[in-house]
Amino acid sequence: MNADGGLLLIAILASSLVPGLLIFFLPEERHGLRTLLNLSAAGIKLVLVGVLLLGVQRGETFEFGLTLLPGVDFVLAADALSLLFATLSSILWFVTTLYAIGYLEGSPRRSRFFGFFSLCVSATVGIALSGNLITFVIFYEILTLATWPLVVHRGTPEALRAGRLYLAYTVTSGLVLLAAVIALNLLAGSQPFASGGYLLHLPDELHGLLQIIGLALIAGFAVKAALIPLHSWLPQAMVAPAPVSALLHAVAVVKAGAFGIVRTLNDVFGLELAADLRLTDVLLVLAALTIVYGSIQALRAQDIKQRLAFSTVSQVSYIALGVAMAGPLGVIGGLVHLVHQGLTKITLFFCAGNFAETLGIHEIREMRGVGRRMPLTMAAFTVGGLGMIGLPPLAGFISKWYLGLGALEGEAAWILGILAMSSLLNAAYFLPPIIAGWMAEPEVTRPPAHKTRFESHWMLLFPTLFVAVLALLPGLLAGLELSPLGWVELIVERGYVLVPGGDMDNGTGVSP
Amino acid sequence: MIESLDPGTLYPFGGAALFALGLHGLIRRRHLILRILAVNIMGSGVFMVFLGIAARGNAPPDPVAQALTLTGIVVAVSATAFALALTVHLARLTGYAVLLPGPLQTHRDSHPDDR
Amino acid sequence: MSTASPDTLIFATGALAAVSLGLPLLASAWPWQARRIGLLGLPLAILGLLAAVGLFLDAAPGMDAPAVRVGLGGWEAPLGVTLHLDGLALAMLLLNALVALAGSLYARGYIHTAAGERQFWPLWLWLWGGLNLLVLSGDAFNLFITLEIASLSAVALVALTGDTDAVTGAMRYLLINLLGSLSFLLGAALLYGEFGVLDLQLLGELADDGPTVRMAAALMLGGLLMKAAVFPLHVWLATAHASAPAPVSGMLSGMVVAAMFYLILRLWLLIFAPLGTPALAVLLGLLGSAALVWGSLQALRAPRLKIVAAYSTVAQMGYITLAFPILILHPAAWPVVVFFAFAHGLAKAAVLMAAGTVQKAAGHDRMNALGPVLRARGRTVFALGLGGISLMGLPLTGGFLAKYLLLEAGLLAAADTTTIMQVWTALWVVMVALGSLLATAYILRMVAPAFAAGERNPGGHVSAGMEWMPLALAVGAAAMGLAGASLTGLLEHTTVAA
Amino acid sequence: MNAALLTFDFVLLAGLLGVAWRCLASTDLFRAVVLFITFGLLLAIAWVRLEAPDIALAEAAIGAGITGALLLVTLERLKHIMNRPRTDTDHDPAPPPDPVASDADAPGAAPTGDAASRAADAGNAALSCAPAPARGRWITLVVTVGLAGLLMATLATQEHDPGLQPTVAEHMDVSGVDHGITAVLLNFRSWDTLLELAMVLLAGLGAWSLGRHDALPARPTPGPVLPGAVRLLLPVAIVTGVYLLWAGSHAPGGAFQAGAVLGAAGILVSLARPHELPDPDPRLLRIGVTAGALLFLAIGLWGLFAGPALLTWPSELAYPLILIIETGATLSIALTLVALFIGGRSPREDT
Amino acid sequence: MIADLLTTVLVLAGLAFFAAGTLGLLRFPDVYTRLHALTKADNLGLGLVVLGLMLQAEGPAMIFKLALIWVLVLAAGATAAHMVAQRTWTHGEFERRE
Repeated sequence: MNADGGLLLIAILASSLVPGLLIFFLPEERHGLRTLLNLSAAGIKLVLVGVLLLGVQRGETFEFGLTLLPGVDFVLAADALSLLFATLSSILWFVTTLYAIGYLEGSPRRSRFFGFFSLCVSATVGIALSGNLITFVIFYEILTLATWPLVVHRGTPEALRAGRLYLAYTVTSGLVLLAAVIALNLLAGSQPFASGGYLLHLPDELHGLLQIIGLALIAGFAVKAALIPLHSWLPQAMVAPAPVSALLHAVAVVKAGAFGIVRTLNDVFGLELAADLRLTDVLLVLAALTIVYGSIQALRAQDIKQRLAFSTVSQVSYIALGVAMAGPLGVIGGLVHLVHQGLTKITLFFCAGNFAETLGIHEIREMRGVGRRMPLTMAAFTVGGLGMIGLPPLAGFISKWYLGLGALEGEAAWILGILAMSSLLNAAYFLPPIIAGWMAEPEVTRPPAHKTRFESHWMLLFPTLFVAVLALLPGLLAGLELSPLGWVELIVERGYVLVPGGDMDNGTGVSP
Repeated sequence: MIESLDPGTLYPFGGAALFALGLHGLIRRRHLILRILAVNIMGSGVFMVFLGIAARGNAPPDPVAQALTLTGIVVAVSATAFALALTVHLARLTGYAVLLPGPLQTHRDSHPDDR
Repeated sequence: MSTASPDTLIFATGALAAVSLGLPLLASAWPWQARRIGLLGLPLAILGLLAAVGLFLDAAPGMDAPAVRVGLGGWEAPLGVTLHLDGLALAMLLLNALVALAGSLYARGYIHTAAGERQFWPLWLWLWGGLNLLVLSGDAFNLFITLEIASLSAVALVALTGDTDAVTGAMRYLLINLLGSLSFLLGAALLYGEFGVLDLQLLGELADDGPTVRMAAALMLGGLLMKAAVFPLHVWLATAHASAPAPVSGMLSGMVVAAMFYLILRLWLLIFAPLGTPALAVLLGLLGSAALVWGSLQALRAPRLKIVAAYSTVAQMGYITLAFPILILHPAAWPVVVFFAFAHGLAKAAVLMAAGTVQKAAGHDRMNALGPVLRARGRTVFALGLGGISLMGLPLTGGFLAKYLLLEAGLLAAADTTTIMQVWTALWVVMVALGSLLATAYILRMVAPAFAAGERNPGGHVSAGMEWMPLALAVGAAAMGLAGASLTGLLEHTTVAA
Repeated sequence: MNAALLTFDFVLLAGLLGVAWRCLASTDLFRAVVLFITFGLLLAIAWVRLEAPDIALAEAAIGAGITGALLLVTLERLKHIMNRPRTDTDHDPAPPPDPVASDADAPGAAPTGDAASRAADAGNAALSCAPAPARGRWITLVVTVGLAGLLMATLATQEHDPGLQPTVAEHMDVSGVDHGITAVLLNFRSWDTLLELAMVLLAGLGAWSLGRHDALPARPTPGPVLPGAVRLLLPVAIVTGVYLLWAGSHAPGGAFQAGAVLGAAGILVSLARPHELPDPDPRLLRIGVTAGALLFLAIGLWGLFAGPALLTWPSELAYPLILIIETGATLSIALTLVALFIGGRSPREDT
Repeated sequence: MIADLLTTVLVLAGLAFFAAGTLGLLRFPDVYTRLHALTKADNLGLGLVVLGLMLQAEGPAMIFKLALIWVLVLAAGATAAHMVAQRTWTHGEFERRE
């Protein structure tokens, strides 16, 4: 418990919180200073998370504790799992800030936007680094409060309606979570996250109660993870500006829900107890249903962002599916998909944002022949689309591959069917726009690329390309230590209780 | 029924009756002057209970209870004086000195078009 | 561990009482300088209070009885009047100091006519002083007088604006206060008749479960519930709080209502706790739930910003009334009342002062026409939002800790009682959850216009104090979220009946 | 003998309840106020019966006297406000025309002058008020009777507790005075008395904060009788006040009763000769009104620093200190009561 | 013994006058006659009662105080009666209501 470790965690949190608060009080016309603050904050956070990454890899422990109430402590801790989410969100925050600066050129109320934007990321990193369930729920609800103003940023009546719906869902889920956390705190005391769970010592007659608490926790997190039937706020929230839907609905908010489910099953109940309480089975069915439902809805959606939103609904359930399989391979598939889906989806959202901002394209059918006019963005869109479908060299394939292995390992063959069907559906709703984009004749003659050297504003193009490359890397360099797959194997190796009946074929024995 | 009807028991009963009578008047009557009188009568009822308690038993009366009553009377008169000043101020503003039971007059004068 | 010798604490208590009375007296004697007396005196008094808190925390573990009892005039308990300073009293003194300081700095800009200042500041200091003396006093009759002082100064402050609503609200508030004080006094008289003692702690030791104690409880707690605007008797609150000057309505909703609940808690802990029967628990629970729902619905319908805030006070007081049934089943959870009073005090004062700033800038506070001003004044909306978040009980604010404690106490209470009471307690827990949902609804109603698109017009000039004080209070309410442990530590040293 | 006292008690209580009920049930405000003053006097007799002469004195002087005067002057103001057509704009009306100056005709003028009668009719309207609404009559009756029953039942169970009388008697020697009530008021529970002085001051501040005072609408009847009587009564009142203050240390009397008597004298003066009423400098008036409580606290502070706690009087100095405090209190109370009778703050304060 | 007897006689006589005054108050038709009855009968009644009590008084101070009470009541009664009569005469509002 070295003190400077705790300070590092606080520094990471503060690196986006303090600039955010400063930006709030910046007068609107100070663009230069605001951009400087934004980018420097993102840069510092990246460096700090990097230092933390290396520290955790070397096995050091980082801990920060503060007692809010007797028996209730605010704990920040960094373990391998939290680093996965923290690295993902800090990288993507840097990129999205750049993108947002470009996207919001000349629009009003940017100080307010970037203020809340930084608060959101602080909350997301807080969620990643929280050391026990109560801290997790605290950051979880702060995330709600920070995202609401971004969803209603445009101020149009439907934005406000979407905001109201979003708030209704998330505040209710917050209440359910709080009640469950308090009950858990009363039963087992305020325990930090411990891989393999800290509820094993409880007597058996409490299992009924634990089941209810487990279901409540899952339901609470399911709202943000957009599982059926609690998903309807996500498509409505697409009314927000592109950077918001990109970072928040591809990375921060949705992943927070999925991360919550992972933490609950893995670090609170422990997969073994979760399986006994049949929580994993409930989650399995729910995830499977959501995958299929999400893909079907995506197929029917005509607006690009709606399609991407429903695709997110189904993709996030992969993570839930992976964890619910309770086998190490399945968990690897689920966790690695957390990163892959994040990178691929953000590429797609950036491309959608580019199309909308430069050519005013909102519908799928308007994308005919856009490849001629904006070849680079279309290329990024293709990489993203194929990644989603899961073609071999790309990231999507790896996560689906491990999910398939996990399904076999857990003797749940029907999951293989679900995975195959969803890949087909993915192809069904991603291939037509890609093909139309490249091959089809554009109906309307588009003005040639105006005088600037690139096809759209450089601050929109470069982040898109950068993220497209990032979406490629995990697929190609899967074997590396620091690649998402390598890191997930490190997580599983460090933390997982081996569920009897399935043994790791690559021989990395796992001790709790 | 009450074994001895000495003032120590009789007057507290009278005080309780006065308190109830005053409460009845406070609730029933709408005019502010009458409500202020009712509050004063309730106050006298409480002081009668206090002094009745002070005079209990055949020992000399308890000076603490009597001192409290004196303080109470002075507090009552200052509260009444302020209440009367407020009533006059209210009458000067609204033209009448009656508190209508309606809870929210503020709706009345708020902008007509935001019903 | 060097325990500060108790007599420095005794001196500190006496000094606190003397200052709480001295400042208003000075201001009343010299109203031309009342503003300067207030703005210099209050901070000094608060520094003294902080020193006293330090001394108390340092000395408390060393002392046998967890409270400092000072017999004024040198006369001990049964004969003389005793001041009673313990953790609970210090917490309320701190809240009173914070809200009064913020209100004073806010009033600097809000009341700018010389004549207005000469009338406002003496009464304002009397309200602050009266509440301090109320919290310090440990004698039943003395509590009656301090209640009267606090209520009369509050009523005079409400009527200060001089428009029809304010004076009507003030009149209604005065009558309810007089009725409440008289029933409190009658309760004290009954207790004196039975036990011949007026000091609360001695009464606590003597009190049995006889008819007198039950009748006295009904009268005293009934009177205080009337003054705290609990559901069936809350009609006066909306008009009085909405039409009073902003710093006054901040103080009324923030501190005066909380002081009444402090007194109910004090009487409960010392004397009336054994009277808690399940039937009383159900009644209080129903009252609290009705207040929660009815207050929130009214807040959702009210056309003016300050009326929304006033009805939100009625709703939030429903929370505290809900806490009592849970206290009956699980007595150790009493600090939840103080947490709620503290969190609501800071947050509501912030919201009401922010509403006052908006009203001053826009010239009116009709909700459907406030869009432009709200959009232009980011700081005030941030204060409204942050205060609102604490009222909703969302994380890392004082309200969140209070809601956490209440839910925890509710679940604990539900765990070990008879099945019927389990059902009722479950209902209370659900009502608490519903309450925070309804709170989200009406807070959203206050803040949403700021985010809707539309033209921006900052409205009239507003002084710096009126700009920053609501924000400072809101940040205070949020910071309380981190200070939960120290507040619990302070509350540990409180006299609770055997 | 006991039977006679018992009947006296029953008659007195019946009288009290009857007067109180008639007062609250009357539809004419003037009748209600007169009945209330009678109630106050009967109450004074009841306090004498309960062997509390101090309180009887206070009740008669303050409860019946001062409160009665305040009520009557409020009725006059209400009548005056109702008569003048209510113009919404002016908050502080111009001082009302004083009929003494206006109807210059001789006192023997015919009573049925139309100006006088029209004013009289409007006046009567102002003083009458609607009877209680029929709705909800029974519920309140049941509630209040139930409450009275409960209270009486509780009081019946209380046996005769000697209260604090023995403890007071035990400490009388140290208290500096030898009259029980004054000892309690100014030594044992001096904090209550200090706060009570603050309460009186606060009522004055509150009344002043509401608005400027309009000249007294009370219309003294013309002719020399009232000024003559006042010239006779004033010195007697002042002497009685000072005597009461002095007697308080060993017999019934004290600051509050003396303050009330002097206040009554002040009210009499302000009623009898409104024109020459010297408009005091507002700063002095404010200091005068606060002087009593301020002096009390200042002396109390000495106890805070030297003695064991706030408001401690050393036993040998107790008597002189108590006397100083009582004089200050009497002056302040008298001033405040007169100010409350006059109503608002002096216009000179707002310049 | 004689003093006690005398006191009872004087006080009883005083009470008789008081009764007469009250009877006058109830029976007389208008304001002026009722004023007349009250002031005359009650003052005399009080004088007798005060005389009776003077016999019981211990020292001269008590006697002087009793006499002072009587004088004050006389002065107050006279002034009050005059003012009520004056008021009725000029405004006549009381008369009409009877």
